[in-house]
Amino acid sequence: MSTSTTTPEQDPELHTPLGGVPLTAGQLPRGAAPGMLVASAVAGLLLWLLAGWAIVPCALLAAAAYVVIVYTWSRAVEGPRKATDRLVTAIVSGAFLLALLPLISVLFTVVSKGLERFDAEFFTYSMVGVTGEGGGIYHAMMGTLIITGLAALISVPIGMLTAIYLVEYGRGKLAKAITFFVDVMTGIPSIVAGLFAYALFVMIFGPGVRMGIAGAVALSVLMIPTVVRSTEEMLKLVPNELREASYALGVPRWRTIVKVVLPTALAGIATGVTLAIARVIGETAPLLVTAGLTDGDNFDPFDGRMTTLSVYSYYEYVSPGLFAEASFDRAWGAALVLIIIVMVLNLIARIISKLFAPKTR
Amino acid sequence: MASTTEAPPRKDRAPQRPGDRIFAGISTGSGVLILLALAGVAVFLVTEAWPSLTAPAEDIPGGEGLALYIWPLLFGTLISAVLALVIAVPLAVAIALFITHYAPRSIAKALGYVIDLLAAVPSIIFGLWGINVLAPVTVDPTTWLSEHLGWIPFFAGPASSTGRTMLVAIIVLAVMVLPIITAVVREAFTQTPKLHEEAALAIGSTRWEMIRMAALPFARSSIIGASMLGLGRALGETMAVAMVLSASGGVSFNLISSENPPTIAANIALQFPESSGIAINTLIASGLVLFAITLVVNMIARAVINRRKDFSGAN
Amino acid sequence: GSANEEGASGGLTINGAGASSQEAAQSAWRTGFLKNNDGTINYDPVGSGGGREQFTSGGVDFAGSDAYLDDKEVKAAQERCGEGGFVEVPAYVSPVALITNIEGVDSIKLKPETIAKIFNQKITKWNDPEIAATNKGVDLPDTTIVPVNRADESGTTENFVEYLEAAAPEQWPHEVSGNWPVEGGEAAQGTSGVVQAVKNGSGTIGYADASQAGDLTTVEVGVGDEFVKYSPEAAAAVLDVSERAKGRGEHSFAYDLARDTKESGTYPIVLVSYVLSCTNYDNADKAAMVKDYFNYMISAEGQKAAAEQAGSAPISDELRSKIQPAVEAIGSSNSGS
Amino acid sequence: MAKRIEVKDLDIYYDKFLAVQGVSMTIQPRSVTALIGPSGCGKSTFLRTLNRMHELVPNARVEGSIVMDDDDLYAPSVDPVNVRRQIGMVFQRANPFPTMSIYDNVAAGLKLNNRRLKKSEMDDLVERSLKSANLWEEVKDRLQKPGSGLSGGQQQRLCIARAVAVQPEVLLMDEPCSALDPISTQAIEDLMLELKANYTIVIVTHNMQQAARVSDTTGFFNLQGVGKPGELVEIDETTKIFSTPSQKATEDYISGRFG
Amino acid sequence: MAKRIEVKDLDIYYDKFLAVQGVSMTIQPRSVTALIGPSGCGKSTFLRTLNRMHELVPNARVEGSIVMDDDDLYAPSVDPVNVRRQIGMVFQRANPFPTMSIYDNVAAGLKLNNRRLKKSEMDDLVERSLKSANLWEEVKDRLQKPGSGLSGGQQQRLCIARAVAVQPEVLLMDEPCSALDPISTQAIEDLMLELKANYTIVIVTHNMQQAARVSDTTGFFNLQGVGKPGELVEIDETTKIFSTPSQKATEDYISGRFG
Ligand SMILES: Nc1ncnc2c1ncn2[C@@H]1O[C@H](COP(=O)(O)OP(=O)(O)OP(=O)(O)O)[C@@H](O)[C@H]1O
Ligand SMILES: Nc1ncnc2c1ncn2[C@@H]1O[C@H](COP(=O)(O)OP(=O)(O)OP(=O)(O)O)[C@@H](O)[C@H]1O
Ligand SMILES: [Mg+2]
Ligand SMILES: [Mg+2]
Repeated sequence: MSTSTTTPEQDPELHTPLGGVPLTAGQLPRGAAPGMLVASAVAGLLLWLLAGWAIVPCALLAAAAYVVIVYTWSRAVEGPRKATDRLVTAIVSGAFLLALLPLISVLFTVVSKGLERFDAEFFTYSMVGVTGEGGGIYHAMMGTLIITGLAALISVPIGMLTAIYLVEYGRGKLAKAITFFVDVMTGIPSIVAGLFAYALFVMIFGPGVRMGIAGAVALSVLMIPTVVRSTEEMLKLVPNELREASYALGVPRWRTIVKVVLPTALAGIATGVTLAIARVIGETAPLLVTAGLTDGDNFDPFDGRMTTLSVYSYYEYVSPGLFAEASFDRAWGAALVLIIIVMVLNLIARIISKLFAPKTR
Repeated sequence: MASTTEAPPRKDRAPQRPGDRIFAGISTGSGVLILLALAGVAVFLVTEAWPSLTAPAEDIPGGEGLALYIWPLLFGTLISAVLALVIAVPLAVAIALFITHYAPRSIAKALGYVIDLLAAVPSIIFGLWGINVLAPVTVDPTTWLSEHLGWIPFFAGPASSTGRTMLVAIIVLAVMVLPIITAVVREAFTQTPKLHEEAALAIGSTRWEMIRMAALPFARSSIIGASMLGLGRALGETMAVAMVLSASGGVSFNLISSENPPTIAANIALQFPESSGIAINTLIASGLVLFAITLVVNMIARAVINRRKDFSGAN
Repeated sequence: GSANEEGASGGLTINGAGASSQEAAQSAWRTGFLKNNDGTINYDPVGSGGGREQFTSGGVDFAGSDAYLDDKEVKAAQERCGEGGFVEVPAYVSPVALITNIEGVDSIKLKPETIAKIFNQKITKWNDPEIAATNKGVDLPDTTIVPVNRADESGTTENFVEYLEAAAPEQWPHEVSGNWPVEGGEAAQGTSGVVQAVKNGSGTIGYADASQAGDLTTVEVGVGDEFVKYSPEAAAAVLDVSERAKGRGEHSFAYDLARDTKESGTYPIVLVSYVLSCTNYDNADKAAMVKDYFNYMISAEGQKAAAEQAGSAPISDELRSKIQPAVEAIGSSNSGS
Repeated sequence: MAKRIEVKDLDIYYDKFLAVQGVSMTIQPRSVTALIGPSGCGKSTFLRTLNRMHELVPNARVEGSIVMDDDDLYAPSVDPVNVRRQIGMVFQRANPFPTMSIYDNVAAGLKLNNRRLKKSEMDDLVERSLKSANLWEEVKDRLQKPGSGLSGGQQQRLCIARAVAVQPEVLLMDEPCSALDPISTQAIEDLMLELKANYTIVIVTHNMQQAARVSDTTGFFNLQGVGKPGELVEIDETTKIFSTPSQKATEDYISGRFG
Repeated sequence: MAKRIEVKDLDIYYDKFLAVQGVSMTIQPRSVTALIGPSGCGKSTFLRTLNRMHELVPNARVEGSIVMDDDDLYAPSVDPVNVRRQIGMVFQRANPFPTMSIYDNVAAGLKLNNRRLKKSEMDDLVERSLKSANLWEEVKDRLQKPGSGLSGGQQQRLCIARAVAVQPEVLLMDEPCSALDPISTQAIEDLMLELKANYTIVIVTHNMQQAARVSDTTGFFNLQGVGKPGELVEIDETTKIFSTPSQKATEDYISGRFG
């Protein structure tokens, strides 16, 4: 054989197994971890109920106790690697629970206060001629849908195409500049975006201009960077292997992007787009200076003032007059509707991405 | 029989079919459009800010000149955004991990949805929640902190009696950016190739080691990207901070007193409506500074990402 | 939406913008006015500064402002409105209440000097002898005083600070502006923010539109030798003892309020908010509508509506008769056509 | 129909790293050309330059010329997409589209290019392609399942079916049979012999017997040493290479017959 | 040291699809067991159940028992991490970590188990692992480059080096040489023969000659037909299988000698 030169040299050390721990040795007893969890939770509860401590330190203490005990016990019995694994598991799950706290708290607040005004009038009437109690959000609901819809119509294509440019075409200075400035764009304060859009429309239509589309433009300035960034990240995760497979079939680049790359990244892109919408749908300041505020229905984004839910909610809250209760109820109700709208959008995005997503996992 | 000569010989270097050229054209166009829009914003900012840049110091609100006016704002902006990110990023990564790698498969999707709900909450609601729910809750703990850990500059105290502190603003900001970061990172984690996860597990990694070996490096660029997105949001967040923060002080690391530096965006929202003349120019100038800050921060982040470009997970 | 009447489509639209303090009152006026008139009225509560800016640049037909126009703005307004100049009348008067949240205390009297010292953070305990001196028989606790001020620039702050400067110049050395001049208090956004902060804190004291005071304890303010609790009548009375600012055109009724009045039965901490319009509009119908609307705003009926909705203090008949001619001056040079 | 490919003085770079140097050869139409050589010598790299896939790697470059019939593939006026339409490729690592069903994977070449066929024609084409890759029997009941749920060998055959379905004029195959069992290997070899009546076929293989069985011409690539670029040592009729190679290196490599 | 693995009545499912049915066999310690069979018959699937990789596929299940020495691998008290730590695996499709350098790819497993390894020791082990996978010469100058910039065969060898570096007691290899040239194949085969002195080795291969050369025992998997589950038809000493198999199916498969 002529291959003797490349034959690996003798290597006794490598060629003996390291020998590991027995498969069953070093295991915490079954149910040890959940048991400990329950025990710490109970201890925390006792501290809270019996010793009369505040709930937060009790919970923290219980969590810390659980983590420490499980970690040290596991370290002693199962070794450091397994212990670290358990530690991370505890931390990760804890982080999730921790994140649920504000969520539950916020939702509870909004739902409990917002449900007050979930009646037919609320959804079918505007605020024309309403003082004190009553009144509805129909005009604001439609305004929100129209303005946010327009903003999405502007920013989703622009944002996605830009992301495509950055990932698929972009080389050189232009791409660098765009990447960079898109990042910068994420930091524009919303009011500045509003003032910018206002200034732009004043140049075209003269002073005092208020129209839905101006609001949509302002929102687009805020939305685009989120769309670009999240889409870009998702496109970058698509394996090059797939692009090559497609190119090798003689598929032009743009078709590869449209038919292979985008569908693969679709779930992520849909999430990104809903995030972007959620980001802007609750804006107030930029909309007030561009789209204004009105009591009545106006569904023409190219003429006259339009109210959106967030602006509506904000001003019901900050200048309630003497009938504060009624006003606050309307404010919270509008906020709840806003959340529901985003939820529905999110759901739609998920359905879309489910329909087109890779069928692998 | 199609032949390569079908396309007439052209002089340009990279011949492309019409579809490609159109597509490349419009996608480049969109990018350029963004640049133009941004240039527009920049021009707008500069022209509007200009009078305050050239105005004598005593005309600027506060009477001590532009730099001294903006400096506390800048400080407040940075400290709130950075600390919010310090809280949010690890939490977001942990949550994304929990959803993708720890939670039982059957409920993982639902959990993701639950977190996305947080993203659906508009700023003013976070503001209201911050004032009504979160701030009162923090009063006792911060009092305790100022009494026992007062030697740490962050907790110097005296604790605010209403809880409308920088700490609360930071927490609110963290909660606001959390779902954004989580969503992007979560998608990255779900995209981690099975092949690489299996490779890691097959050499005897625990779940966490597998995550460190395969999932985290793969999602690295996404984590940074998502954090940048979150940072932008935190830097630019207006209403929630304006509502929550008791901004009545100057530069201070003290997070739990009622004397806090305002943030640039919130300050604009607070002062803009009733301002006129040079005061407005000054506010816009502070917006310009925010713009510049975002620029610098992102420059740094980009540099970090590009350093390990070759090691991209897409290969 | 079908239930809504014609709205935008029926008749004329006039647009206004300005002070957010007027928003509730504007809503009441709008509603009341449109009961008997056609058309649409919009009011964007973008803030006084924005309102004045948009008014002088011709962006809106009328504006609301917590402060009267300064000299530069007067010129701009005259330029915009042309020949006849502009109309500037006080239409919204609102008492500013001092609200407190002190455990076990449900009535408290404070002299202007004491108020100034409290907000200047010279007096820091509720049981300070100076406070005790005017509150015999009240069990004042030994808690720290937490003064709450507006974080945003506002007419309320400006009026309150003006009051402090006029009524207690020794104790209040700060310059007057819409920005709170003292560092270190608790700052909160908007009236509702201040109310919220006062409510949530302990030992707090703040200033806010009286309509939002709710069930918080309000301070009786020392005027001369007596202590006055805020009331609409007491607040509106201030305008009657105040001087009209000079040299601003015949239709401008800007008042420098007599904050230091000793007049019995006046409540000196008030926010006076103006409405602005031109005397001349190209469009005769618009002119008529603006005029009618302004007339309604200052009418007894309009003032009553605002009082019921927004908790403002109706202006006195005496004042109304003074400013009526200014409103009557609104018209159109094209009225013939 | 089938094309002759003329390669002249080809240098292939990854950024600054010269991976393959000075390759000149003629690939005959209506024949099978096999490329053999040790791992890492640049066979895949060379193969990928033939249909301009190489330039997709960032900073990768090619110097020299590749002429197909009379067209320089790297001429500025040539659209790489057209090149790839005519020169199909099967990759070393199977890469079915995870977003697509098995059926769509095979139809991908047509569908992605928006060439519309009648449903029945398409079905027919898919079936024929899968049959020629010897996969039909195994997947006919689950054509709508994702392609990633297949075994390694099945994925490889799926990729072959996908490449065959677009009927290119030249077919490049990078170790098409490496993941296949003898039966499938036989089927693919049969396919190659069938196709060569009309197509030009280039395969990379580590399997000398396979090269000997199916190819008409064999090229041997080698490295001078570590870090040196790969070179085409010898190319000749297969029978000649496997009986009386003119180079010592070739003989050494061949004589260690494995596989 | 090396472990014996006892498989009994193993049924392997992908969700509802029964992929492999009723496998019983004994894998001897200190020997090489080869698994052969047509594509799609479940060799990889079976191999992946041996170190509990199979359960990573969503909804995948296993019924039956696998006992290593005296421990049931699927007992509830057994930690799959420990199983995989002792039973290493090389996958059919090379899967180096794209985010790591070549060095780190090999060191990845080492770092897990002996944290306190000195830099020099680590270097040493990496070098020796790469050498035994016959890759050292080719990559020693670019250890810090990403693993994805290697040729197909190099990637495969990198994965072998990575698996060997952690020194497991059992080594499962799914077609480890399919992407390799004869020289590297020889090197890997040598490695297997060396390792078997201390390790238990199971390989899947399509190459009968390779099975004949390196294995002591050979198992033949087959399918009854399309859609039917794969089965272990016969397992016996390699010499016996390749000379006088007891089953007709085995003989048919073997006799169509290819490869
Ligand atoms: N993830 C999966 N989901 C569903 N079915 C699968 C999956 N992976 C493999 N299969 C099916 O299980 C059967 C056995 O596949 P396996 O990969 O074990 O075959 P194999 O013997 O390794 O074949 P090859 O030699 O081609 O690699 C095949 O019919 C295959 O289609
Ligand atoms: N993307 C890349 N970037 C940098 N170098 C590369 C890249 N791909 C391959 N190389 C290097 O180029 C050389 C040739 O690689 P190539 O893939 O062509 O080898 P090969 O002959 O196909 O080997 P094998 O038989 O192992 O597949 C190798 O040294 C390899 O490490
Ligand atoms: Mg190769
Ligand atoms: Mg297999």
